Amino acid sequence: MKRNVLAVLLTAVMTAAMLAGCGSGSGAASGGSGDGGEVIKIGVFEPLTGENGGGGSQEADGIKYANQVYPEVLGKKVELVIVDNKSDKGEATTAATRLVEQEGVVAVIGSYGSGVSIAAGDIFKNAKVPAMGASCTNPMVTEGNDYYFRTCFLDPFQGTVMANYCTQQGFTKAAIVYQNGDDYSTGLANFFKASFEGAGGSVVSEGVIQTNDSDYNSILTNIKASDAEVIFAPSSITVAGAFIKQARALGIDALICAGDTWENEAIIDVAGEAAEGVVLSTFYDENDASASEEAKKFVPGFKEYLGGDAIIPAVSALGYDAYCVVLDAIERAGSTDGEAVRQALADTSEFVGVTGAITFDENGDAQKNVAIVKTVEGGKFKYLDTVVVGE
Amino acid sequence: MGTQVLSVSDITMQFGGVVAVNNLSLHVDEGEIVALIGPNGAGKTTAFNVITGVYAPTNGQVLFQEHLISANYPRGKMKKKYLGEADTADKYHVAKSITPDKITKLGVARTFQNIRLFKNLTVFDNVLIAKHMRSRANFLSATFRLNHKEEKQNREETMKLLEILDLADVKDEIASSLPYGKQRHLEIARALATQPELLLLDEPAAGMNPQETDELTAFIRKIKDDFRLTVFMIEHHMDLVMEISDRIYVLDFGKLIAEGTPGEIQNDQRVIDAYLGVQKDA
Amino acid sequence: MSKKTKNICTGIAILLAIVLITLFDRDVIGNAYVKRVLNLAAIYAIISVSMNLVNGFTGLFSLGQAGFMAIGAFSVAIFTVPAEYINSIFYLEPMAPWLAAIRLPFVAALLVGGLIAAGLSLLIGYPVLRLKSDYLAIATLGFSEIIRIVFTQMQTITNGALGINRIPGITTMWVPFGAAAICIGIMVLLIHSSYGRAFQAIREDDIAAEAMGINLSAHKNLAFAVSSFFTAIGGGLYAALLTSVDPKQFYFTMTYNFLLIIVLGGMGSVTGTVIASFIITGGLEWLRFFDEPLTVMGVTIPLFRSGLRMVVFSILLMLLVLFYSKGLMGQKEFSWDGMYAWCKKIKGRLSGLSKKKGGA
Amino acid sequence: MSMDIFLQHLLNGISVGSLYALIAIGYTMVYGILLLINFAHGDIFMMASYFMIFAVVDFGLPVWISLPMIIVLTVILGMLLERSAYKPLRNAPRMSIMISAIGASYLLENLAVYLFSGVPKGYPDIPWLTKVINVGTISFQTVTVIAPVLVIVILGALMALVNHTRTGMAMRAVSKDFETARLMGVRIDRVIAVTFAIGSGLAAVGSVLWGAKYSSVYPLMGVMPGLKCFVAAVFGGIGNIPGAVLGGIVLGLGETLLVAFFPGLTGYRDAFAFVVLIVMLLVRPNGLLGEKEADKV
Repeated sequence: MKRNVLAVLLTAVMTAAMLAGCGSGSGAASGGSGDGGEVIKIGVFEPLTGENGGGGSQEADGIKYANQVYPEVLGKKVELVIVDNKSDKGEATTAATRLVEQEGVVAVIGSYGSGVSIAAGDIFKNAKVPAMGASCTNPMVTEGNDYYFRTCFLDPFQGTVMANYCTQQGFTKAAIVYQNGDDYSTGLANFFKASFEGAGGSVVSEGVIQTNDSDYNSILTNIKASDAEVIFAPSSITVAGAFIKQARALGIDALICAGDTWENEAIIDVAGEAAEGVVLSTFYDENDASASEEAKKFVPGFKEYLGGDAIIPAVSALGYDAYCVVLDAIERAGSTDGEAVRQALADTSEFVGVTGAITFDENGDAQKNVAIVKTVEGGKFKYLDTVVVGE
Repeated sequence: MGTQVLSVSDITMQFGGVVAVNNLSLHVDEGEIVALIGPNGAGKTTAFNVITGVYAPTNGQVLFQEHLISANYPRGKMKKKYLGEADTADKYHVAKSITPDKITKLGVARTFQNIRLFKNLTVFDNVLIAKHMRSRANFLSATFRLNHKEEKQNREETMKLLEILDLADVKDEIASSLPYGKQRHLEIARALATQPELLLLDEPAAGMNPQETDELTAFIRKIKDDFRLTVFMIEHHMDLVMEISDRIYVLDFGKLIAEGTPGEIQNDQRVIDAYLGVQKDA
Repeated sequence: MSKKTKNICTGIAILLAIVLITLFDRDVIGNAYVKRVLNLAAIYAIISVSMNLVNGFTGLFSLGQAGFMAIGAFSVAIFTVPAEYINSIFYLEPMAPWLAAIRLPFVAALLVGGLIAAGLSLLIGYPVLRLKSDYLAIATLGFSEIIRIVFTQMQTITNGALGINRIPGITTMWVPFGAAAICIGIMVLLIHSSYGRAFQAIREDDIAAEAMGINLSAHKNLAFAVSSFFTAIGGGLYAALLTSVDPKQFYFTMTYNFLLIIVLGGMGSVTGTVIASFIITGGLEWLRFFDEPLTVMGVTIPLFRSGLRMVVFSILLMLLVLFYSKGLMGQKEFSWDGMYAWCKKIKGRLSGLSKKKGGA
Repeated sequence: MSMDIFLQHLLNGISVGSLYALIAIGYTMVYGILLLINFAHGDIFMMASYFMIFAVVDFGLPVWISLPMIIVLTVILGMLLERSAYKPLRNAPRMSIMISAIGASYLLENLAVYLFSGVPKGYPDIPWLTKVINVGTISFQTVTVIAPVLVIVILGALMALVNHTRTGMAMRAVSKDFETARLMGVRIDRVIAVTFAIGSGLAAVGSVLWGAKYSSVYPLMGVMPGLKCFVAAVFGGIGNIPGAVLGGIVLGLGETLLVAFFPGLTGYRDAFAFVVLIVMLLVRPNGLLGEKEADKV
């Protein structure tokens, strides 16, 4: 009897789920297309769970804060519609369709992790909904897609930045470690290798880290044997902390460096003292003296929003900027029509954001040629250098 | 006596240190009903399992008609322990054993001590499945129903078989819902559907009352004649065994201790001892 | 219910389905989001039914669906991605020239993927299918991981971790729904053929099945290969639906989705599986509200935040197995008689309920 | 390859292998008794790591109190899991139990993501485990040496338990023949509970060593070790405790040396375990130390 009741209950819930899914689906389509509504909806397309859940949440925080600071455009309230793409392409495309069709968003911001952005790109393009990437650095995100823009620099640039930095420091022997199956990591490692070798250095050891594996000792021992002076190991934060710690425990004292993902407190939390001296490239530094007024306003405000004195992650700042750029474009377009907003975005020139002035090139990429290099010192991320790369 | 249908020579079956069957040799001739009896744990079912290919024997060989079912004659150090010689002397170690399905295809069908029906399928399907083996259709032609003639014929034959065996009225029942006696019948029906020449019955009367046992006796006789079978069975019901068997083999602790007609076996002291549990020359 | 009534019912149902799909397809009802969810459900139905063919009908516990899907998905991705995009997609290392020279139509690429998957399944099936079913579970799971890892490494063929995008997409709902009808139709025919009966015999009792002359290894391999074939077809459709694939998607936890579907639908029931595919795919979308902050009367309930949906999902799976292990249909199939009886029962219960209420 | 580098690799291999061994014992014992792949075992290991973080970081307890506490907590979790997910299915088809195990594993993972977020947390520093020792050019943490020694001690204790105590005898009886043991008056549920307790306890011990060595804790950390350790258990002969230890160490060494000698194959490291599994099933399905068993007909 108990089972029967449960059975009926389960079936009822499931059927209701099905009906609700479809029912609300057809309902929203008729009323949702953005224009004329009481509010303007902007989609936030971020991984809140899954492999990139950590970074995605930070980026979403920046966007949410920006929404709090600038809650209105064209005299209407801006409503954020946050969907979780779970760092998974299958989920991502459905979530993206949901934003575009179901929620009727005017524009989309995201995503952390380029893979999901690439997967969803065509959906935004076909629906003529402009999308603004905040930290998706893969070249393929915007290429051939007029509707995708981004506020950050690209993988090739980032790889080059670190390679240049290493060459400047006089290193000639580098080891590269990247993460198996991670497009970001693989991309950065390849571009680093190309520039580093181009500048006369040599890559003496290459290692591949397995996702969800915690033991990097064998790769590190190979690196130890190769006498590399510097280790370039772009990887997710899940890997980073443990990697650094194991390297130091093996007695490797080479410089360890990576890309923007490493600017995350979790790494210092995991690696502890071993994290000291690690170098990484990033988009933004909260203590940048030459920063704009906007940035100076942003830093204390956002810290208060987060409630704490933790360092502001670059992706949060980028998320903030992405929101502001989109809002600015809607303002200038004077409407929420997708094509008009896209045109306004493409015309954006020297928009002053937290992470610098933003102008989009023909691909829709922010023309940034400056990267910040940071290091870990005393358990904190410290500004180290600014690297400018000529195009 | 007719030709030998089944010939078992020097079969030994060891599980680790346990010798379940020890140098068993026997034969079953065409048209006979032969019984294999013995106390519990004597190795009867193991012997059946070797004959039907479920186990590969540690030593010895099994022939069905002219087909070699299994043969294994370890050489070298192990040789001393076992009896018999392989036909092919040129090999260091002869081990051959074909899988149960191939043995069934050759014409040996069996039932199981603890009924093994396809429990959640209908009576009809249980029997129809046994026809699959003789089907010439490959999976593609079967999927796209290019074999519908053969399929139709199989269904008709199955129906006929169910009618003969008095199962037609329950053909759409789920097998496990049948009463115990009917399940035994169904198992035999399923075995018959494979068109065997030799039928191995593993305790067909287990759990039956005397009246059911009598019916079973008649039933076995009937199918033996109707289907021109040779029957080799394991049984505990002595009434049944004595009434129906042409010859009887007695197994105790894996060893053959007696062989003969029902009359001879009834009066054999060793058999009596074995059943009563008397310890001889211990 | 007479045969004639049943035929009329079936006819009406099919007609209704066609009309509904046409309406959705033409955007008369619903929108692209609903369409996508339905398409996804149809593709999941193919994969789940093929998983059920092995797990539910043949009684082998296989967990390799994700890997075989990956094969199908990459076959479609590799062979149908337009030549003009190849260079920009393979920007780290160019695609192997011999491969870049082969461009196939969608259907051909699907079939190639299916055949490769079937071939590989035989390769893995041969050693593993002889063993106990738990080994099969872990070995198929391992195999699916091996495929994923190998695909990650084959930079010049699969573009490695970067994956392949700009796969020509599915433009009409008829593609996934038509494919689902054909694939599931073929599997149903197989299940009801004498081979299908042999599969079920193996599930019920493999020793007895072997004693009935069924060659265990040949039949297990056959079921496994057919299942892998259709799983790969489903994977190919999935790739075309997403227009973008990378190996990471096919992490083995993906298989759990299909496991949930067949458990809900009933191990050994095709119609149950199809119904469950739609319920689960729709339900997972619907469950999204679990991930969003819920505010009831001005109070934000702290429980509702991202991640809750998957917790609910896994609890549902557990509850199903523990208390409702037969699923919606058990081993039964949908029939109008069953439907009729069910409606009557529900009606009876409802009237019983209302009577009770009336009494109280 | 120079000698010291080779020794370094060897040391890495043995230490990671010992950790595998600790987890593999849990698998092999549960499988031996219930014929169940406890898919959730790796996730119990993960939860044990989080328990430690909560104890030390959030509650500020000293390590010597936290250690026994998390072992007890993990044991309770393991027994709870058995009670709720496996016991109700004692007479259900094998596939149902396996699905339940997968469900339990998935639930623990998703729960961890929900409760603790996907961001990795640092494992509390336990100085006597993480101290770095330098011998010539070889560097290693104390845990690297402690792990194999601990495994040998635990193996000895377990063998004594299994072979010389009443509980151990009951375990052996249940693993030989479940039904008969039940009829003979062995309290099956108690034996199973003890088995889960031991397995979970060892997973907790493993998690401490693991945490000290790798320091990163995240919800999916148990997945790969879980799968690999099952492979290790199969490799050594499932149901056989020394086999699990042997399998774990061989697998750990194999993985490490694969990377050491064929750096080009590092990308395939995770596939290595599964390839080993398939080859093993092909060549010697009962594992290195496993006995051949005949099916009852």
